[in-house]
Order: sequence, then C-alpha cells, then structure tokens
Amino acid sequence: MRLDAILRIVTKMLIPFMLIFALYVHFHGDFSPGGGFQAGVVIAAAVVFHALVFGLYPTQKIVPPRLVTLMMPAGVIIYAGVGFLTLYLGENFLDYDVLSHNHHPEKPNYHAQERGVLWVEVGVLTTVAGTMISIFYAFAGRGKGEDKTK
Amino acid sequence: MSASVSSLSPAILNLIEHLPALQVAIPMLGAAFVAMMRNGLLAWFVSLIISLLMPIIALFLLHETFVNGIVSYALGGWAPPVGIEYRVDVANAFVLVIVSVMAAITLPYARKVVALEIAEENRSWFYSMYLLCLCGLLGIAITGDAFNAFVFLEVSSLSTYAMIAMGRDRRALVAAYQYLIMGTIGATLYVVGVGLLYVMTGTLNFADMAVRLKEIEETRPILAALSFITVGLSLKIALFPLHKWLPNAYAYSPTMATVFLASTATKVAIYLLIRFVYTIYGPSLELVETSAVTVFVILSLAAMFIASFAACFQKNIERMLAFSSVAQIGYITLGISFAVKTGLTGGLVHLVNHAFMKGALFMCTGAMMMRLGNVKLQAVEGIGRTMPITMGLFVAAGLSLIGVPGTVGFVSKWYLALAAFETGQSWLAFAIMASSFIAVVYIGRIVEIAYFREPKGAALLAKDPPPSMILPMIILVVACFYFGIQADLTAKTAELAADAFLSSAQGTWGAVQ
Amino acid sequence: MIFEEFINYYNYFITLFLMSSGLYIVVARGNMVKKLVGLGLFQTSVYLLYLSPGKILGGTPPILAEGYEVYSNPLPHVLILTAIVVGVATLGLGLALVVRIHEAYGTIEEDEIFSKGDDLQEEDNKNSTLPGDAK
Amino acid sequence: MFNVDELLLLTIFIPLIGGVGIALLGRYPNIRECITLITAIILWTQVVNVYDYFQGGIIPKAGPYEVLPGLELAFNVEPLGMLFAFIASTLWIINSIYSIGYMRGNNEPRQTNFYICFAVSLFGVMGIAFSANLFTLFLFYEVLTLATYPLVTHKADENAKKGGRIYLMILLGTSMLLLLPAIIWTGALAGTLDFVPGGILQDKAPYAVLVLLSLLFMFGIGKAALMPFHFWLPAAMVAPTPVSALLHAVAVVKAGVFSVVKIVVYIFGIDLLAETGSADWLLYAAGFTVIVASLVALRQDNLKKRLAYSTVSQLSYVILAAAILTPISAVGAAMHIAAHAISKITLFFAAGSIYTAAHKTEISQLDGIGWKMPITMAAFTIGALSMIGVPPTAGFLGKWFMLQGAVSTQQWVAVGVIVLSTLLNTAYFLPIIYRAFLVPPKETGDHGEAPLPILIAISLTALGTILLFIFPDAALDLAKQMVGL
Amino acid sequence: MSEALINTVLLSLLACITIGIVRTRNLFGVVVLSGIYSLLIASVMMVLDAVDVAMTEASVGAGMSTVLLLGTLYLTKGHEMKAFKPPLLPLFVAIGVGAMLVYGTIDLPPFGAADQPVNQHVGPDYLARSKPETGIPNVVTSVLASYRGFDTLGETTVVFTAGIGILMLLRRRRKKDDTLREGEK
Repeated sequence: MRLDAILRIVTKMLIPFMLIFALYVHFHGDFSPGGGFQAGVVIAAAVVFHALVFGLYPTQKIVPPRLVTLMMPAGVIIYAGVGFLTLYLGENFLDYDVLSHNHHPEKPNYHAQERGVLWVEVGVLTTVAGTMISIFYAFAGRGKGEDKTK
Repeated sequence: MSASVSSLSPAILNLIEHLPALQVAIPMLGAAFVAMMRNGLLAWFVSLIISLLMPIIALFLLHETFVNGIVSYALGGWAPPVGIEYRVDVANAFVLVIVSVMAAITLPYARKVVALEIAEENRSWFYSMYLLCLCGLLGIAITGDAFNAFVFLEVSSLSTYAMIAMGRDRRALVAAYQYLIMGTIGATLYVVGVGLLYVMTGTLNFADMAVRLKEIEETRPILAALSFITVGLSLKIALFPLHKWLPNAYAYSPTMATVFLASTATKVAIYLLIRFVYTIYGPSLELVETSAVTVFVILSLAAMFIASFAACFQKNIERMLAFSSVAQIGYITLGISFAVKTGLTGGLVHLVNHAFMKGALFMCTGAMMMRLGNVKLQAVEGIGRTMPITMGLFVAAGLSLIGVPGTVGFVSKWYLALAAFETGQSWLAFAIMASSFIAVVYIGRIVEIAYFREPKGAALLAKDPPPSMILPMIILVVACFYFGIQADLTAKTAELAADAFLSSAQGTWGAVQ
Repeated sequence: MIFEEFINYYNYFITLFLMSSGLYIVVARGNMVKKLVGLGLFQTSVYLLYLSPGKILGGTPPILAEGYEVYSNPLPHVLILTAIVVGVATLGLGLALVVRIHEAYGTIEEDEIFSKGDDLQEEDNKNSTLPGDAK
Repeated sequence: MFNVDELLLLTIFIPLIGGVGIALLGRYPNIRECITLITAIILWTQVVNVYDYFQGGIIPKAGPYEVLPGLELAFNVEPLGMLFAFIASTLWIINSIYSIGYMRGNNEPRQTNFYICFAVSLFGVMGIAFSANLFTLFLFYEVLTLATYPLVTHKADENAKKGGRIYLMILLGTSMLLLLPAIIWTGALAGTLDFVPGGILQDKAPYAVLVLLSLLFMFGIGKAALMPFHFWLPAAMVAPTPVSALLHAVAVVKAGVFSVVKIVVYIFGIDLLAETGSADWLLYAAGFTVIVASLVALRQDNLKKRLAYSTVSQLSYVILAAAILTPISAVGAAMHIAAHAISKITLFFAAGSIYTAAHKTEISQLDGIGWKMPITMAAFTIGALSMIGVPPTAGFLGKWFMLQGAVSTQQWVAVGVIVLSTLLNTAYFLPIIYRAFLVPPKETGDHGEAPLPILIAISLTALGTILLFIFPDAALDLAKQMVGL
Repeated sequence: MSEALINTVLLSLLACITIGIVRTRNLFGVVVLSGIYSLLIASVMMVLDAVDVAMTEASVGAGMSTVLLLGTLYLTKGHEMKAFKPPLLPLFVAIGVGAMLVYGTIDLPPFGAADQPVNQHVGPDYLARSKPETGIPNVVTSVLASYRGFDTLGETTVVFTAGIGILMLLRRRRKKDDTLREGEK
C-alpha cells in the first residue's frame, strides 16, 4: 500500500471529520435522522478507510483487534445494563422514566427519557462499530495465501 | 401481583414482578459477559449458573399463570400496543419450562463434549452462542409481539448457525450454510406474513391483533398472511417437506448443539405457529373448516411415514435420529390440526415428551461419538458390551420413542389416538400406531448391531462416559419413564396449556387498551 | 382511473417481483455467494412491503417540527431498521461460512460440493481425529 | 405385616425385586440361583396367600393410580387371574430348578442376564394376571414381550437374531397396530377401560364397530397365536429350552389366551357377543387354526417345532372355547389353560432333557431312546396323553367342558373341530412314543439320563398333569367363579 | 402526485436492476449491481419518508454489504458456474410465492392513503405522544430507543451474535489445530 502522499494526507485529514460526523449523527439522532447504529457504521467506515490506505497492521496498532472484539459484548452490556438499572431502581425493564433524580411514576420525564435513549444508543454504537470493524479485520486477516499483514 | 406471594418481602416481590423480563434479559447479559471471558471453563460455569436459574424463573411464571391466568409485562413501561408486551399464559409458560429445563440438563453434560469438540479459544464464544440461542428461544416463547418474536427468532437462528458450523468436520459448514438459507427464507416469509397482518390491523401486539382481526374478518390479505406465516414457521419447524436442512444440521453439528437444539429449537417454532393459528386467527376463522387443516394433516402424515422410513435407511445414528425428529414433529402438528382439546393436549405433551427422549438419545449418541470418533452403524458394533450403561439408556429412551406403555411416548400416542377417535377419524389412530411401529425397526436395528456383533476397533476400548455425562442421561431417561407412569405433571399442564390456547381461540386472550 | 389503480398497487407489484426474483435466485442458483445476494433481494422486498403503507401522500418524514401537519407513520421505519440490521448480520455470517466452505472444499458451487458426497451422507470421516484424548 | 392390598402389590413386585437382587449379585452363580429359587418360592407362597384371602371373600385391590385422566394403573384379583397367577408361580419354581440344570449342563453364556430377564418376565405375568383394566393389562403385556426378547435371542447368533426379530416384530406389531387402537377405541366408546363382569361395551357401539373391535382385539393379541400371527412361536424355538417352556407353558402364550378370555368375558361380555353374533367369525378362525396347526405339526421332524405347532393348535382350543360363548365352555377354556400349561411344560422339559443328555433335536433320531432315558420319556408320554385328552390326565377336563358347551348350544362345527383335532393330536404324538419305546436304536450313542435337577422338574410336572385330573377342584372353582356358575 | 410518480420511476429502475442481478453470472458484476440496487432502494425509502431507514440502507446495504461481498469474492472465486439443474422447481417456487402475494395484496389499502389501519391505529399514537412523553422530536428515534427499545436491544444482540459467529469462523487461530477439520490446509 505505498500510495502517493496526497492520498495519505487527505485520508489523515478526512478521518477526524468522519469521526466528528459520526458523533453528530449519534448525538443529533434525537432531532434528525440517525442514531447509534448509523454512527457506528460511520466509525467503522473510518477505520476501514484507514486500513485500506495505510494497511491492516498500522490500523490494528491504533485500533487493536482485542479492543474491537471487546466492544461487541460491551455494547450489549451497556444496553441491557440500562435495563437492569431501571429494574434495580424499581421500574419495568428499560423504563427510562426512573433514570432522573425526581422521578414521579405518573409524570412524563423528558430528561430521563433522553438520558436513557442516549445511553442505549451508546450501547448500539459500541456493538455495531465493534462488530463491523471485527468483521473487517476477520475478512482482511484471512488472506488468500499467506498472512501478509502479520 | 398475587395473593400467594404478597407475604414475601418487597424486594423479592419486586423481583417476582419482573420475572418475565429477567427470563430473557439474564441469558442475554450473560452471553455478553461470557463472550468476554478467555477461560472456557469459567464460561461454562457462568452458563451453567444461568441455565440453572432459567427453569426456576420459568416455573415461577408457570405458577403465576396457574394463579392469575395471564401475566402481562410492559417492557419499557409503555402499555401495549404502543410498547412491547410480554404476555404469559399457561401455554407460554409451559414452553418456557420445557426450553429452560432442557437447557439446565444439557449444560452439565456439555462441559466434556465441548472441551473435546470445540477449539480452546472458541469455547467461551461457543457458550456465548448457546446462551444467545437460549435467550432467543425464550424470547420467542414469552413475547406478545409479532415483530419482537421475529427479532428473537433471528437471535436464536444466527447463534444456531454459528454453533452448527463449529461441528466436527467440513460438512458442518455446508449444513450450517443450508440451514442459514432455509432459516432466513422461513424468517422472511414470517415477516411478510406479519407485515400483511400489520397493514390490515395496524398493530403488532398479538392480543390486539386478535381483537382487530375479528372486526375485519376474512379478507384475502389476512388469509395470505396466515399462509406466509405457516410456511415460514414450517421451515423453522422442519415440517415435511421443508425438513431438508434438519438432518444435516443435527448430524454434523457439535454434540452439545445437537442435544440442545433437538430438544428445544423446533418446539418453540411450533409454539409460535400454534399461537398464531389459535390465538390470533382462532377468534375470526373457523379453525376446523379451513381446508388448510386438511393440508396440515396430510403433511403431518407424510412426515410421520416418509421421515420414519428414511430413518430406517440411515447409516449414521445421528442422521437417523434427526429423521426420526422430523417424524415426531409430524405427531405434534397432527395433534394441533385436530383442533380439539385432546389432540392439542397430545401435541403439546409430545413437545415435552419428545424433548426428554430425543435429548436422552442424542446425549447417548454424543457419548458414543466421544468414545468412537463417529456414530456410523459399523462403528457401534458390539458396544452393548463395552459401553453397557450408555447403550442401556439408549435402548430405554428408544423404547420411549417407540411408545411402549409406561413411557412418555405412550402418553402422547394415547392422547393423539383418542383425539382421532373423538373426531371420528379412526383411521388416523391406526396411522399413528403404524408410524410409531416403524420406530421399532430403526431402533431395533441399532440394538441388534450393538448387542449381536462383536466389538472391534475403537469399540473394543470404548467405555462408558464419565458421571458428569451419565447423570444427565439418566435424569432424562428416568423422566421418560416417570412421566410415562405418572403423567400428572406433564399431561395436566399440557391440558391446561391446551385449554389456554382453545380459550384464546374464543377471543378471551384479552383486549389491550 | 386505471393509471391510478396502477399507481396505487405498483409498490406491491414491485415488492412481489423482488420477492419472487430473490427466491428464484436462492433456489435456482448453485453459487453460494449468488444465493446470498438473492437472499438479500428477498429480504429487501419486505422493506417495501412495510414502508409503502406507512407513507401518506403529501406527508413528511416523522420528525416533528413546526409547520408540518401530516407525518408518515414512524413504526414501519423502526421495524425496517431492525430488519436491515438482521439482513446484514445474516449476510455477514453467510459470507463467513462461504469463505470457510471455499477453504474446505475448494469450491463454492453447491453442485460440486454435493457431487463429492451424496447429500453429504456418504462422505467418510476417516480424518476426524478429535483434538482431545478420547480415552 | 401388610394389609391385603399391599400384599397384592407386593406379590406383583416380588419377581422384579428378585430380578434386581440377581442383577446385583450376578457375579456369584450359586447365590444368584439361590435368589432365583427363593424368589420363586416366596412368590408362590404369596400367591397362595392372596388366594386364601380371595377364597375368604376379601378381594385384594391396588390402585387405581392415575397415569392421566382416563388412564389408570389398577390391580385386583379375579378368578381367572388367580388361576393364571397360581399356575405361573408354581411352574416358575419347577422351571427354575430345571433351568439351573439345563443352563449349567449346557454351559450357556450370560446366565445372569437370563435369570434377570426371566424374573422380569414373571413380573410381567403377575401384572397381567392381576390387572384390573385394559391399560394395565397392555402395559404388562408389553413388559412381557420386551423382557422375553433377550431370552429368545439368548444365543446371540444369526439364527437367534432372526428369530428374535420375528418374535419382536409380530408381538410388538400386533399389539401396537391392532391391540392398542382397539384399547383406545374402547376407551373412547365406553369411557372406561375397567374389566367389569358382563362387559363394558353393552349399548355403546354399533354392530359393525363391535365386529371390528373383536377382530382388532383377537388378532391384536399376537401372543394367542391365532393364525396368521402364529409364526413367532416356531421362530422363537431358537431359544434355550427353559425359555421355550416359559414361552409356551408358563408365561407368554398363556398371557395371550388369558387376555383373550378376559376381553371376551369382561370387556365384550359373553351375552353381548352371543346376542349380536359379532364374534361368530372367531369360532371359525380358531377352528381353522386348530386344524391347520395340527396338520403342520404332523410334518415337522424337529421335536421342538412339532411341539410349537402343537401349542399353536392348543391355544386356539382356548380361543375356540371362549368363542363358543357359553359359561360352561368358558370354564373349559380356563381349565385348558391350566392343563395345557402343565402338560406342555412337561413336553418341553423332556425335549430339553433329550437335548442336554443326547444332543438330539430331531424326532427321527429318537429311535429307542425310551430305554436310555426312561424317566424323561415316561413323563413325555404322560404329557402327550394329556395333549390328546386321554383320562386320567388334565387335558381331558378342558376338552370335556368345551364339548359340553358346544353340544349344549348345538355348535356342531366346534364339536367337529374338537373331535378331528383330537385325532390329529394322536397322529402326531403317538409316533414319537412309538419310536422311543418300540423301534430299536440305530446307533449306539453313549448317554444316560439328564442331570438330576432336570429329572426332578420333569417328574414334578408329569405328576402334576395327573394330579390336576384327580384334584381339579381348586382350579374348577376358580373357573366357575369367573362365569358365575 | 409527483411523489407517487418519482416513486414509480424509482421502483421501475429497481426492477430492471433486479433482472440484471438475476441474469449476470460474473459475481463482481452482481456485487456492483447489488450496490446500485441498495442505493436505489435507499432513494425509494427517501421518497417514502423513511429518512432514517434510507440512511441506514445506504450505509449498510450499499457500503457494508458491498465491502463484505467484495471481501468474500477476493477470498473465493469470481465467477458463477452454469447450473446443472433445470430451473423448473425454482420457477415454480418463485411463482407460487408471487401468486400467494398477489392474492394477498389485491385487497390491501391503496398506496399513500391516510385512512388505512396502519395510519389509524398505533402509528399516530407515536406521533402524538413522542413529544409530550419523551421530548424527542425524531419520532423514529423515540420509537426505536424507547417505545420499542426492547426490539432494538434484540437487534443489537443480533449484530453481536453475527459478529461473534463470524469471528468464530474466520479468526486466524494462534496454533494450528486444524487437524480437527478435514480438507483444510
């Protein structure tokens, strides 16, 4: 992957923007299209992009496979964890209303709902990004003949 | 929640109230944690704890449904139909108990075979897949929402494909691929059916759907939806002639996966089908008069005979048992298609009975596999002498499969044949008997090979598996006989479950507001 | 009038065309990658089936804002989001299996694989020595 | 110690307990065989105990234990069952003695398995004898089938495998495909499966269904060996002789005809069948079997095979007696069960004794053997006479009551069958006796009598054949109680 | 009406691409076509007001799936063999399912109507309740994460399941223990 310098510099400049875009997609999901899933895909795309330009090995140094592998269950744990937290606080599974300080069973609670939605979306993002990158690593690491990257 | 538990402390009471969510959420969270573990033994231990917890929750739920009828749980605190609802009656709880009990029995058995068959670094992931499969199956059985059922169907399916692909040799990969294709077609057809229903009713909640279907009655999208759902789920059930994936999938997957799937996976799909046919369509369609029932009877009969005959010609015991499973599924669907209480009870009680006997048979086969390297008929020659306990248990479970009186297989046959006479279709009773007699042939074949030939090769050195594997086998075989003599627990619960289905077909599953 | 009828049901016709084509590819083709693409088509048709009824002509996306009155139905969108994810998950797993099958058999054509053993049944497992000690 | 009901349950379970004991101590041959004998004797005393209670007017009952709604396990004592249990338990003692001699004399392998399965078979027999409803009967019927399968295939060679296959296929096949549907159908029609004097199907089923049911029941009980479901009996001849004795005399075929009689008397009811005529075909089917089986027996050179076909023929006597449908012929049926049991066991013991001592199996080899094995052949002669029905042997009694019944209702077909078959019996038994005593031996094989246990057993049964004729009262009383005479 | 017209045109294009996919035997061509297909269907989704879905389909269908397919083709073969079997059964199956769907859809409510059950029963509830109950203006997000949050948990689990499954199948092992799977080198 010895491509010319322009591509490498452009990539280096683009990737932060992609990540920022991912964060925008994630956190603005309440108001515009997007959310954890799409943001996760964008993050994964950024990593894939990096790997395509700089090679698998340098990318794996920055984003180690062990980390992305752990991200997959971590997202599920975050998501389900919110559910168990609401259970612990005495409401139904994934009933976010209870997540605020001044919780009244009957009154709707914007703050708590938004907080809950945010956290579960973080869970989705973690799992999706982790899975997508892992899958990419797995496919890329399984070269036709020898493992060139290792 | 109920008078019976009000005396308990508030914390416990709170927990009991949330049991439906815990039933699914615990294996899910457990799977995530197990996937993070590096140590296969630890992963097994955590899976074991979770698997032992599940039947306790399921039995609590069953008890709740005995006391209260229907237990409804609004996930996210949003009342249905806006939110997703878990709606448990005796019928669901019955299925939950079957699945979770089989899981709890499988896990102690699993440690040795998984250690033998699955590469070390994949072991914890394999257990994670198992827990996800369990989670998916329980999720399908417990949910009151058509789309939620699809999501959990996929959770269980994907984990199943992955587990099957971990089998002993390369054929497992092809088996997994075939199952993936068939399973996905099935799931997609199911979604199409649900989509049509959704377009016509505007809701995804089972109970709400049933109420609203009654208002619009028989329109063509509704009937098309029924056929899509039936065909889709029949693929998952492996109803003849959509069973092609099953023999390979069961024969080449790792032993633990075979044992667990054979005793649970198809059962849950059957439950979902009954739920649709009885609870959702029951109030609006005349069950008995639909010609679809005739088709179902014919397919069930075809499964009972053709698959049984196919079983007779298999050279591999696991494939033979897999074909026998297809035949046994035929009994269950036949029971359902009688559309009377006795028949439905027969079908439902066969769900649990078949889980017991097939679980036991596959466990014995797994033990043979462990000692002999394969379970082709030549390989098991003479093992009646060298592995007496395993083979003895195999024969005992085989008797149950044949339906000898005093075993659970007889109880199922009794109900089914009684239903045949009650509905005036006496010839079906003879068909049931004839097909179960074919089991004598294929079980008898193995008995002759195992007892009347001299052991050679690996069979000479083989010995019975360690106690951790024997014990689950014995438990299942004892269950096969105990519930054949004292069928109170299984048959009466199945009867109550049948009642629940039938009364839901009268539109009493409750409307939701 | 006929044109209107045509427009009214065009979505459903395309749905069933996609569905039939997808299913045709899955059943007729022996190439395992092609099959998975067909499976994808088959699943995609469902998206249309769900999304079409949710659309209200003259409506806007269900993002609440001042000045809009008619919104399309959000529920099908949510369901199809899930379905897309399920679809890609299935595709990924299927492709991973295809890669492994190619490594094991040297081909991804079903016909060639089955010709090596009648429906997988006859194949000998002479090399299936287990990693652990069986005794 | 136990109350009456527990006593009944205990009686049924004694053989099973004995079987467990044998399994646990199978390593020590002497102890193992002691346990067998002791169990047999305890069982006999218990059966006598139950009989005492029964004659004293107390009817022991156990159950019902509900398996599922409408399906119960239940036991009680009724005359025919009492008679059957008594015969079986008595003959088990003798058979055990004989087995010990035979199995040791022939150095058979896997003797522990043999004794275990034997005990379990007796468990099945006791269950059948004391069953109070069709389900219980069916359950133990199948227990008996499955427990005797390892016995039939005891030799574990190709022949044994084939014989066992036929044995299992016919017995399981008929019971599962015909008997079980019949039982379930009966349950669906009558709402109960209990054995009730006078039957439970009165006014419950139309004529056609009754005919169909009777066909299903009679052919479904494959153990009764009604043609064409008889050929498991010759096939099962591959088994060791004590097993053949068990099959033919003590347990299996007796369980078959016992079930037939029980179903005719307690499920259909004699009156119902006589009124509707729905079981008239049975008379002809049984008569056909009697004659044809006798003709086939004539042509057999293998001694055990000839005996086997004789059994097929004799069993159909019992069915014929039941099919005559008069109380007195039913008494004849019961008496014939007892008489045939004791005389046929004598004949089989004799065949086994010849095999053990002289290793001969064909009738043509038996020239002059009577002088070398006088006790054996004397016993054989008594048994054969009883089969023919010559007084003073037990076989006469059964035939006498049957004839009485047939004549009283003027069923000349039945009379003809009985007379003709008696002639045929004579024709296939007398030549054996003739050869044994009057034809000089061709070869000079050097053998004497069989081992002592065998001789003891064979003498006891031969004696029993005569004693049953002289003192028939106990058996006759029971038989008469059954039909309320 | 213009919405319906754009919709119609896009759908017709979709049908053409589908025919292309069925007929193409070069697998790279198939992958490219399926990428185009995904983009087209994403546009259809835009027209159908499903912006979230369109975004996902574009990134997943056109992006992720294509990358996966190309990766697979790189690891396997690029061309499809001619099928041995005559396509009668497949045609029958496809036509059967199609016919069933025709039968089923004829009575469906017409496209774009506001008065069908879907737009009467539960859907409007979300539109009406999202703002007051959760404060989230993007109703898709509120339904996805809150009202039907459990579905999304299940969906996340599906992704997780597939991910672990793929890793189990494809991850290079540290040691060569492949003796267990025959045929592999």
